[in-house]
Amino acid sequence: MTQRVGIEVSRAVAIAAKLANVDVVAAYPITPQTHIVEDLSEMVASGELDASYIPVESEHSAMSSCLGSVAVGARTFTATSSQGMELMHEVLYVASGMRLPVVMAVANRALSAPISIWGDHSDVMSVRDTGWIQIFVTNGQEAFDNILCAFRIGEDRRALLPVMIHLDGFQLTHVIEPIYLEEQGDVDRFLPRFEYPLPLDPDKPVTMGAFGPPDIYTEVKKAQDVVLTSSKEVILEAWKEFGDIFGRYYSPIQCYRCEGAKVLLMTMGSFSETAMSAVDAMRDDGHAVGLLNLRLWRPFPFAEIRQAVKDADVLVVFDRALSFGGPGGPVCSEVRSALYSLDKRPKVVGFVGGLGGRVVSIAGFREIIERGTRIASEGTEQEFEMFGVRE
Amino acid sequence: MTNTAGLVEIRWHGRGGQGAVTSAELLAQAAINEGKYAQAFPAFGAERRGAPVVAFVRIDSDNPIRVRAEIDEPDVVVVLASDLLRVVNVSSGLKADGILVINTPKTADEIIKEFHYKWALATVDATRIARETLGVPIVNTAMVGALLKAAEVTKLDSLIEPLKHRFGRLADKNINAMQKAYEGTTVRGKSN
Amino acid sequence: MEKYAVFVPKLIKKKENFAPGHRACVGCAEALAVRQTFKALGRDVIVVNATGCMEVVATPLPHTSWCLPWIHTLFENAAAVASGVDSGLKALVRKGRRPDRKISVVAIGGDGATSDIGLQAISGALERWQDFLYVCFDNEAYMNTGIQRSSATPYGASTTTAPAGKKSIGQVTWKKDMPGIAAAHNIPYVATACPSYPFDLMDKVRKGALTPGPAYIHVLSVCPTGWRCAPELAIKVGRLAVETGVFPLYEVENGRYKLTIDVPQLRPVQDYLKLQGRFRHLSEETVKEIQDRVSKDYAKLKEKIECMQKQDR
Amino acid sequence: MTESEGKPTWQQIEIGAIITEPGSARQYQTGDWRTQRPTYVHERCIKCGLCSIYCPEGCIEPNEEGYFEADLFYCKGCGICARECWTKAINMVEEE
Repeated sequence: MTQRVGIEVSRAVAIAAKLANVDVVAAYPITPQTHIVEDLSEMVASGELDASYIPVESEHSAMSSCLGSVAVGARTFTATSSQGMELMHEVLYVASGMRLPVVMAVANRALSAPISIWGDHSDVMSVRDTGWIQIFVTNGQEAFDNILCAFRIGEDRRALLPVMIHLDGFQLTHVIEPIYLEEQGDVDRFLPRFEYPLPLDPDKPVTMGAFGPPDIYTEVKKAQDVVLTSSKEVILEAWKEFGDIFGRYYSPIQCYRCEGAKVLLMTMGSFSETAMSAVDAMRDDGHAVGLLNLRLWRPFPFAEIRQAVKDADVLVVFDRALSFGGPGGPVCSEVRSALYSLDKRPKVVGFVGGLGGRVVSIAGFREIIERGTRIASEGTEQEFEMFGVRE
Repeated sequence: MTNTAGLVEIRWHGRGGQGAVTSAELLAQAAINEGKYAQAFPAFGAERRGAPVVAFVRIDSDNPIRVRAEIDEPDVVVVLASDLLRVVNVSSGLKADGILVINTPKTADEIIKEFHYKWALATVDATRIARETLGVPIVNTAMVGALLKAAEVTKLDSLIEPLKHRFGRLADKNINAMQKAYEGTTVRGKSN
Repeated sequence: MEKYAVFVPKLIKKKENFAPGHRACVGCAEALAVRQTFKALGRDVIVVNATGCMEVVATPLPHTSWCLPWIHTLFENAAAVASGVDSGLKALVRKGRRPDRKISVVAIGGDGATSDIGLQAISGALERWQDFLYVCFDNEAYMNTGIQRSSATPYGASTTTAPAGKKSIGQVTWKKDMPGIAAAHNIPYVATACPSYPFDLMDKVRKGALTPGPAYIHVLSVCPTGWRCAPELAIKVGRLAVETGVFPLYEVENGRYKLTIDVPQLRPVQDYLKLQGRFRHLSEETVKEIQDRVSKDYAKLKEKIECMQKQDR
Repeated sequence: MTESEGKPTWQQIEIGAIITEPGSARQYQTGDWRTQRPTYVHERCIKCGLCSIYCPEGCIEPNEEGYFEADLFYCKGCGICARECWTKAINMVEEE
C-alpha cells in the first residue's frame, strides 16, 4: 500500500532508485548529495537492494562508470552536485551523444569561487547544453516521482537519453517532509525492465563511440537533437501514465493561479513554492498575478511557454544563476528568445537572485513581482537586475 | 501553552552530535503520521561535532508547508544544552507569545534571573533523565518529551512509532526518556 | 630473441579480432601489439578504449576494425568505464539477466591516457579491485596529437614539446615507472611486454585477463613516426629495447617479480638509441648517463628478483 | 556524383552512431598507401608464419599452397615482414 511517511527527500530519492531496481550505482560524495548515495550504499550493504555499488574515486569516474554499465544493459543511477557535476562535465556530453540513459539526481548547488556548499542553479545552467533531459522538481514528492519517471523516459526506445532530476541542495535534499512512497508492484507496472537495444555483447559485437569525421558528425548531431526535442512526447506520455497509476500528474510548466493573470512570475525548483505563497498573498490583495513553475528545462517547452504567457502583459523571470557578462539569467534569456517571434508577447523582465543559498522570502517574491511590473510599465527594462544584493 | 492551531514553527539549538536534528526529524515524522503537514531540516551549514547547531520544524495541521526558509521568528525554541544560553542568542526572533524549552538542572526562576527572558519558559533536567534512563547524557529524545509538555504540537503517543523505527532495540529506553522528561518538565507562564 | 623453432600457425588462433583496413601509420607496432593482444584473448572480451591513436585509426565512422564489443568514450576514463562494464556485467549475471560466462573486460590506452591524464582513474579501479585487465600501449609520447612529450617519454628523447636545442637535451626527466605504480597497488598481476616478443606478450595477456581481480600490462610499442626510425625496424627496435635492458620484460605475480625474457649480457644502450632519430642529438656524455641509469635499474630489478627467490627457498 | 553520395543521412544514423558490422574496416583499402611491396621467394619460405605474427595490418595469410603472402588490398608496404623473415624469403620492391 502507498505509504505517507515523514522522510528526508534524499532518502526518498534513494528509495525511488531502489524501487526502480537499479543494477549499478556509481557515485562520489559531495555535499549536499551525500545522503542519497549513503542510503543507496546502505541498501546494497544490507541486501535490501541487489545492485553493484561502485565507490569511484571522482565524479569524472562516476559518470564514466555509468557509461560502461549502461552500455552492457544495466540500469544505472548516480547523483552529484556542483563541482562534482563540473568535473563530470565532458562525460555528460558523451552520455547523451552515445545515447546511454543514465539517471542522475542533481542536488543543485552554487559553483566556486568562493566555495559555497549552498543551493542555486549555477551547476544546472553550466550543463544546459549537454543534451540531457532535465527536469526540475519543486518538492520531495516531485523528486521521488520524477526519479521513477526518469528511468521510464530515458530508457524508452524513442528516447534512450540520460536524464537529470534537479532538486535544490539543502532546501530539498535535507528536508524531512511528508512523501507518498509507492508500492513495488505499482512501480513495476509503470517501469518496464531496461533492455538496451545494442549492448556490448560478445555474441553480437558492436563498436560504440567511434570516431566522427566531418562528413558524418553533423548528421549524428542532427539526429541527437531531433531525438531530444521529440523526447517531449515520451515525457508527456510517461507523466500521463504516472498520473493514471499514482494520481499525481505533471506538466512541463505548472500554471499556478494564472487565470486572468496580467503579470506572471516564472521560477524553478523549490523556490516556486515560496513564490506561490507570494502569489496567494497578492491575489488576496486583488492583484491579477500568477506563477509559472518551469519543470521541464530540456527539451525546452516552447509551445507550452508561448501558450502560458499569451494573455499576460508582463512576464517576470527569476533565475538562480548568472551568465557573467551576458544576458543575466539563462532561463530569462531563453524565454525571451522563445517569445521574440510572437506578434503579441508580454514584456519580459529578468531578476537574478537566490545565489549560493541566499533565501528569497515570500515578501521578496512579492517585491520582485511588483518591481518587475513597474519596470515593464516604465519601459526601463535592462538585461536583468540582481535581487537582494547589498549596495 | 502555545497555540497549536495553524502553523507552528520550532527552532532547536544544540551542539553538533547532540541530536538536535534527530529531535526535529522525529517530531516531524510524528506529526506527519498524525496526518498533519510537517517539515524538519537542519541549518544548512558545515558545522562540525561540538559546534553550536540549529534545526527547524514546521508543523501545520491544515495546509501543506511551502516555505523552505530557515525559521527566524519561531513559536517555540528548544535548547538541548543550557551552556548554549551564554554562547548563542537562542531567543532571537522568538514571538512574544512563544515559549523557551530549556534543558537545565536549574529552576525557571533561576534562569530568568540570570538571562532576563520575557517569554514563557519550560525547564527540565533532561541530562539527568537521559543518564537515568539511557545511561548516557544524550538528551534528544528527552527534549522531544519536554517540548510536547510545553506545546502539544503532536500527541506524545505519536512519537512512539518514529522512535521505534529510529532506535530499534534501544527504542524502549528512549520512549522512557521521552515520557520521563514529559512528566519532569515544569512550565512557567510568561513573566513580566 | 624468442625461440623461433616454432611455427606460428600451430600456436595461435587464426581469427583476427582487429581487422585490417585500419589507418595506423606504416609500420605501427602499436597496432601490431593491439592485434596480438586481442588475437590472444579470443571472443569473450569487451574492449574499453581510451582516446588515442588506436581509437582514431581503428574506428573512423562508418568503419571499425573491431570484431569484438568495443567502447570508447573519452581520454582519461577507460579504467572507469571498464569499472562500469565489469560491475554492470556482474550485476546482470547475479540477477540472471546475462548468462554466467566469463567475459574478460580489457581496457586499453596509450601512455598519455595511462601514466598522465588517466592515472587517477586507473589507480581507483585497481584499488577497488575491479575485475579487469588494463593494457597500456606505450609509444612514449602523445603520438596522436603530434609527438608531444608525456611522463613516459624517455630521458633525452626529442619531442615537439620537449625539443632538443642548444639549451636542452629534449626530455629532461626520466620515464615514469608505470608498471611499478600498478604493482604498488598490490594487484595480482602486473607485466611488461613488447610485440617484438609476441608469444611472451600473448601469454601475459591471457594470464592477465584470466586473473580474477585487476591486472595491468605495460606494452612497449615502437612508433616509427614518433621515434623517427625506419618502419621496417619497428620489431628490431623493440627487441633492442629488451636486449639493452632499456625495457626489461618481467611479470609480477602476486607480488613476485620474475624476468620472462632474461638477458644475461645486456647490449649497450647505444645500439638501441642510434636507430632512432629522437636520440640523434645526444652527446656521448648523455648516452653514458642513460647507460648508467639503465644498468643500475636493471641490476635493481635482478636484485629484487633474486632476493625474492631467496625468500622462497 | 555528389560528394555526399553513399553517406548516411541523419535519419540513417544508428543509435548513438553505433557501428553494428564487426570489422567493417575490411572494406577500406589501405593498400594504396604503399610505396614498396613484398615479393616472395617460395624456395626459401619454410611456412613458419613469423611474418604474419609481425604484420601490423594482420593481412598476411597462407595461400592455397601454404606460403604466407600479404593481401595487397591492405598491405601498406612497411617492410617489417621482409626485415623479420629469418630465411630471407621476402624482398621489398618499389611500386611502379
